[in-house]
Amino acid sequence: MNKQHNKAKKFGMVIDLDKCTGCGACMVACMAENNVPFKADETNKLDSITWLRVYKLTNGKSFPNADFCYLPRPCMHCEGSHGHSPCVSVCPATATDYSHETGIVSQIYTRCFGCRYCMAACPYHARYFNWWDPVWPEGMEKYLNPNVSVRMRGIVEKCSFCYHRYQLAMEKAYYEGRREIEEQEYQTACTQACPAGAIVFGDLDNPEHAVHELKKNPNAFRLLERLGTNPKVYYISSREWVRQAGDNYLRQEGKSEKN
Amino acid sequence: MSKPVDHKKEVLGDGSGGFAILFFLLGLVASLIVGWVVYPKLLYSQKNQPVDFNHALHIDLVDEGCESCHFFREDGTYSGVPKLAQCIGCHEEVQGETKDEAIFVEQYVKQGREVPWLIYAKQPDCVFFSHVAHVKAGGMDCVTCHGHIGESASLKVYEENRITGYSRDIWGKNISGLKTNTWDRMKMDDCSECHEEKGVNATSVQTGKGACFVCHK
Amino acid sequence: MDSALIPEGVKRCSVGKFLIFLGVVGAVLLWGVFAMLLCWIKGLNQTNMNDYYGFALWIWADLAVIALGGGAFFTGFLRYIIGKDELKNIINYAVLIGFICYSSALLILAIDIGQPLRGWFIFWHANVHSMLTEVAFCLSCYFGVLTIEYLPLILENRQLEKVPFFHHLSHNMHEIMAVFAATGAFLSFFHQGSLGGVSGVLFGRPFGYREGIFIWPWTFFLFTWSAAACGPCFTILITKITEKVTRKKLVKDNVIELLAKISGWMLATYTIAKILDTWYWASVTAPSKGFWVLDFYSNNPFYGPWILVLEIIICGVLPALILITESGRKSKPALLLAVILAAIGVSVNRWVMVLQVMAVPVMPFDSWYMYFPSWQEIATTILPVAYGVILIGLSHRYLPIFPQEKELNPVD
Amino acid sequence: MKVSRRTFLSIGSFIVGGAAGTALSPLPWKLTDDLSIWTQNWPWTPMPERGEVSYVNSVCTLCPGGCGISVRKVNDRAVKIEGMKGHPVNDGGICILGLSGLQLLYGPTRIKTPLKRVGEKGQGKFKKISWDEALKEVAEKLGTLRSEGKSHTVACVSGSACGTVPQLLKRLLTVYGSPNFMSVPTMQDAYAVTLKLMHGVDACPGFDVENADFILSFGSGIIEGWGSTVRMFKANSAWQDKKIKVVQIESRMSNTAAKAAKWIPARPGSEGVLALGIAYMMLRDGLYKKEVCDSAAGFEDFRKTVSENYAPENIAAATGIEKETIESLAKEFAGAASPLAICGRGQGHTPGSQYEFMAVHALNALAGNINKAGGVFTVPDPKYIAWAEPELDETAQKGMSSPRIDGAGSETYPHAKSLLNRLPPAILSAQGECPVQALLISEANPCYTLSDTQTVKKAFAKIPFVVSFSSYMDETAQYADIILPNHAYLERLEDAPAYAAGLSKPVIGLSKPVVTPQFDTKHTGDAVIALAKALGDKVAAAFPWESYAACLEETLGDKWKSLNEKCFAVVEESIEAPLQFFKQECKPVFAEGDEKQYPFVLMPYDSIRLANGFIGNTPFLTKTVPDTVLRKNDIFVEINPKSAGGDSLSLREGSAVMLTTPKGSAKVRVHLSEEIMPGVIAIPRGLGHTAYDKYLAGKGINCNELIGPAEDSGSGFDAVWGIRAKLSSVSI
Repeated sequence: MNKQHNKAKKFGMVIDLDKCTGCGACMVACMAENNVPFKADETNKLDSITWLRVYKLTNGKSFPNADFCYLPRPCMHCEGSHGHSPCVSVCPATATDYSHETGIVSQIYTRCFGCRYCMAACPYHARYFNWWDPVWPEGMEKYLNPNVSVRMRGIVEKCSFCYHRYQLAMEKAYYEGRREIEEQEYQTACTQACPAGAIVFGDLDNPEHAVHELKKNPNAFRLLERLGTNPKVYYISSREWVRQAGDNYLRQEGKSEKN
Repeated sequence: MSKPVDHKKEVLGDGSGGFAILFFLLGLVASLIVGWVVYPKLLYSQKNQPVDFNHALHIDLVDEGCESCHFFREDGTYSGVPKLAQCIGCHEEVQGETKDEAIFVEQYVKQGREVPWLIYAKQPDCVFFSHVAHVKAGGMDCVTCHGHIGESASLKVYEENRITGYSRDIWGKNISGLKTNTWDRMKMDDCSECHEEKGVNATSVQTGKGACFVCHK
Repeated sequence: MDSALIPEGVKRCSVGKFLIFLGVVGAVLLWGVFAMLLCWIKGLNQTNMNDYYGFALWIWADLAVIALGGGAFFTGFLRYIIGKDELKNIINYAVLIGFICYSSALLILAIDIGQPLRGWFIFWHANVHSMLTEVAFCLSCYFGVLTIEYLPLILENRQLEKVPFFHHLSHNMHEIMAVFAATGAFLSFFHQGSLGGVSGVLFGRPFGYREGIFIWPWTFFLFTWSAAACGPCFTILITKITEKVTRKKLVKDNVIELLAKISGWMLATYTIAKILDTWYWASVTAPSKGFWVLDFYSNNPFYGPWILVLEIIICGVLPALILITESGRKSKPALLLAVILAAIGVSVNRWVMVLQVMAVPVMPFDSWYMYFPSWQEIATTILPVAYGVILIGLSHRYLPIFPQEKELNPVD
Repeated sequence: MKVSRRTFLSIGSFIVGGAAGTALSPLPWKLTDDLSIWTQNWPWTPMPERGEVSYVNSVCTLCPGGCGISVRKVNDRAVKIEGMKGHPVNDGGICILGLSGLQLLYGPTRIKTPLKRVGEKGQGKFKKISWDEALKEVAEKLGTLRSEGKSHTVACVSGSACGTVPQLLKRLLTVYGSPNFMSVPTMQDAYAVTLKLMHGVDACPGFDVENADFILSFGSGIIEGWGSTVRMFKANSAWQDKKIKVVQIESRMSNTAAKAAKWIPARPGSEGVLALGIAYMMLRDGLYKKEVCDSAAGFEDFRKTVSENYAPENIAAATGIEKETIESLAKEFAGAASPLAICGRGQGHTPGSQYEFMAVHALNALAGNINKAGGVFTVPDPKYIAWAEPELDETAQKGMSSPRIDGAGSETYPHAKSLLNRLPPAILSAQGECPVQALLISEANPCYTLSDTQTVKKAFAKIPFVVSFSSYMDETAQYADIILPNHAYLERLEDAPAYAAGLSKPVIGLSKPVVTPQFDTKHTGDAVIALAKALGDKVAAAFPWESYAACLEETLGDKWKSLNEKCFAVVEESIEAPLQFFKQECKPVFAEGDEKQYPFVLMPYDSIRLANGFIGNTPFLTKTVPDTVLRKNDIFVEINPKSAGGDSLSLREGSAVMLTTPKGSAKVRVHLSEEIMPGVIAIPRGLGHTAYDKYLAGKGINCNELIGPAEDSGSGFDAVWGIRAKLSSVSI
């Protein structure tokens, strides 16, 4: 039975917020790779599809002690406990799933019927609903990537860690008689594009992959860890206030839990 | 009008029951005919391939079987239906005397136009089907899914579902959705049947079976 | 003109008057249908919903009508299982209201989902881990039960009853109604509960998340409980409104008072449970996720924590107190106030447990956004109300809904 | 009654039977399934065609940065732009604009055929014409002007002066008989003048950011798009790794300031003063490289001027910076092994004041890091274009000897090579006939990018004949009489010299066509050659090439082969650059406007998410703009909460206000921010387009409309960085 299984992996990301410049290249790389549509007015961020969204965090202090930091937020591909991520278990039609092979939370657009329960379940707002039919100006649909399905209106979509790139890398590996791929063979579009080199992607469980060590950085943290979502995206920041901003703390907890 | 109650009894008691059964059967039979015969006829449009093709003839002329024309690219992707470039080697000039050959050479080869083949086994856009995973890694043969098309001398009529745009081969020729051979249908259930049997990447947390992203994009 | 269809021994308004009533409400209904078609044809961009309010007015209306329609299962439970025989005089109406509420809920769901034509996936490709799957199955089954319960009522129409087949069918169905009532009560327990579970299981949303028993969060039981408590209140409320509109007494006071008393005690116990739940959530669950309870309300620019006061004190404790005291039940204005508050209370609870769960920011750098429904959302929410009014109008006119009507309103 | 009841029953039975039969047939079940499949394949939702994947390497020319790109194609469609691995400039990285380039290639703003104006100028109404007609019309007009002896009234505005296409345009003008070739000025021009004055060389600056170990930035948007964007991003990350300190001097906290180890909010416009303040400390404490400076010409004068005028107490009021800060800055700067001071505001798209550039360069000189690792290199101008000197006929000679319209190179402005900012006033102030009778515009959008845009548009409306080579329907193209659309950047073969990006080792790139031209467009190089041939005689003779491609291949000579393979060639040339301290005669540039009437200083700022030059923002880029910058069509002005609560104002987040400057006013919304100095307000560059498509036009305001030019006394460039402004409440 198990001979058909590929080795279990746990793909994840480590994003160095000290390096992240907030330029937004990752957002656009993602949109270009994944056929994310756009409307004439995208200023209402509440219905603007950005699988990877760069948030701006501020330290709340006044001039000249103010400080800010950008935080790119892809889908966290939460593992929860044993793969029961917040969104996966709630989907009534099994349109979203968690695979132990890759640790990726998948979303199947043709299965989804748009109940949006998963969006309610996700505390990261990583899931987006297609309120509108995706429309490209005439001629522009030429750049659409055939490796990623264009989403019809009325369904939920989200970051897939560019899973199609894993599929393609595996195809090449199979062709060459391999069953495993190298770290560099599968990288997400945002990782590849980031001009600051702030995003590192790989198998968190594989000691040969860079993320394996990076996630152990004393300055590493994850978003909303206290909820038990067990996300697979790690952040590194040398600034304490940034690390604090990654989770909720009661006042009496003295903001000292994470230094 | 004097005895309305009697009227009622008469009507309901005698003739009506028989009428009701008769019309019930009429309705039943009519709708069964509509559902089983008329509907499939209406549902599928019939399209002929632009040019006929003789698989049987070609398979004898090539060395590597199906893969001679339906080959893998170096990146592991599958080339699918051959492009003109592969045919030109032999068909620069008209070979043989068939009408289709003449059409092929005159209208396509000489004009450098690709033939708009209708693909029987075309999977929908949401499917990521990896031929290489099945053929190279899984060691499967073509017949399992495609049947004996390689031995055919002529291309069958392409039937297209008017609602979905799918080739009829996806649902299968049998409108009831029943199948006898592995290649009779190409629905998701048919894929998962084999995947379940073989336990292919049964890594889904939700179903314990194959995870969605194994075959979808 | 339609006198042949009207039950014997009761008086109804003229056909003209009735048609005007149908016309007015029908116009509202058509407005709703137009909005519904817009949503189906153009998509959900017709609404003001967004990624922060993916659960909005509709889902609230959905949960609210299901809670308010809870009168059907609970009254049936009391009548057929517990054996409170007096309630036979209001059970018909409770079933009708339940039928309206549940069919409305299904209709709203069909508009609310992004891909209505794929709605059946919830059954075909069901994920058994999802609370919504449980809701869908129980809801549909219970709607079937309600239809079966409503059917004999239709067959009791004066003309239909003349057909012996229908007459016998109706009679036989009445005989086995206890079975359906029991099934309905069982199904309702689960779908009311799983609707509560919808937000209770969201461990990524500390505002809604509740700890619980086995796989069920406490909201599972609280929802069933509150529906059982407030559903009958809604039945009383609608009965009172119907009496006001028809200018007739339709149900005897002792029946109403019995139902009110039971509801009162249900509401009282529910409120206590709700307070305990809120206390545990505020002092244990939320802090463990890093939230002080007022954090959830402080950024809301509109109502802040007052919604908690409204839900628990004004619409929970107060109506419960009125209903469990005899003088409160017997005072008509007090009773009316109590049932209105109870209906509002359960609706507010559903609002909080649906919209707010999704809108309360969880990431420290996220914000509360405000939402106001578009006219299409409002119209489609009013649509089932109009449909309910019409169905009540028709049922009241042509079916013997109120067994005591004849006795209470003798025709000269 | 009898019949109707029977009919009723029969129909009822028929229906029930029919329902039963239907349920037992595949119809309802298959139909339900098919309808859901229909929703999965809606014909109006595009389904990209699958096919063979290939990659084409090229060079991005959306900015002068010179990044290598690798474009993924599926069959003949370009589907994704990625950074080219191993490219000396960007090594796989790519910026946000470069990533969205396919939206330009396939976008709705492309000009699809040659066009001829039919409406009023600027109205944007055109009719399609053929290439033959279009070229003939332009050639005839140029021929007529030439035969009338007005060849010098023809001018050309090019986005850059570097590369074969700008040089072909310049050559055309020369043999035709006009000296009026202009390019769009950037900070590189101010730097070039600085290097000329302080080293006596014709050179571009090369910043060795990879080897510097202390960065003192006077408002340069290191991670906002200054220099070669991706290279600067990579350098910034390397600094983070190596714990190299960046100090950012800027009155608004830009991304660069937020990332910097230290942010010093100096008063806007006082950067040059602060630089000399630091120089004062270095000179006072002997912290400068004596072996380099003491022998340099003019050093004593420089020392004297600085010592007399730039003591910390003298400049405290102007800069708002305390003595201790200046002192420690000077110590840190001078104490570093390879300190580097840079300037050029934001992305450096505007030249800036000569005073400031020279003050900052003086710091580098004092630190002795000119032409040293980690310092500033003087990179000679590119020399690979070595065409034979053209033969000029009499008309051409006469034309070439007439003075330039913009006054560049004249006695007043001896250092500037072209002064585009002086063109509009020259046109508007001329008496009688317009001094520019015909204007050719290539890769430039002055009707959007120049200060005081309304005046620029007025001037352009006065020019009788404007020819645009633009690929996109931009604001300037709307003022054209004839548009000869160029191939878009991924459709054409062209050299892409990255000299203007501050690279310490410049790169010559070869931009290769990725896809075949999508529309009926023509390479500007070919259009220029065709025009020259149509003009005949010696004009034609100066263009012996049969096509632009042939010209390029010949020009690149032995570089052609390797460029064609690799897409880049690194130039390792240096130039001797003796140091001389130029006597500071230049003056700082102040913000226009009366302080009492206009209490605020309005500064435009550059954002990496907003393209603000010749290339209009792509839909993807606009999508990434935060809602604190743009909301629907309203732009937000950033203001410190301390300034927002003034006497008559009580501004809250999102309040609508009227923003008024001496040049104009516009309705904007308020964004309260602690990241900006009180008294300073800021709006982004890159919005407020009136041309292009619905994804860009009408969003926000163009800050250039609110800001007037401020001519630098030293160079003649427009050195404006801000303007005084006031905010007044309006009703929404």
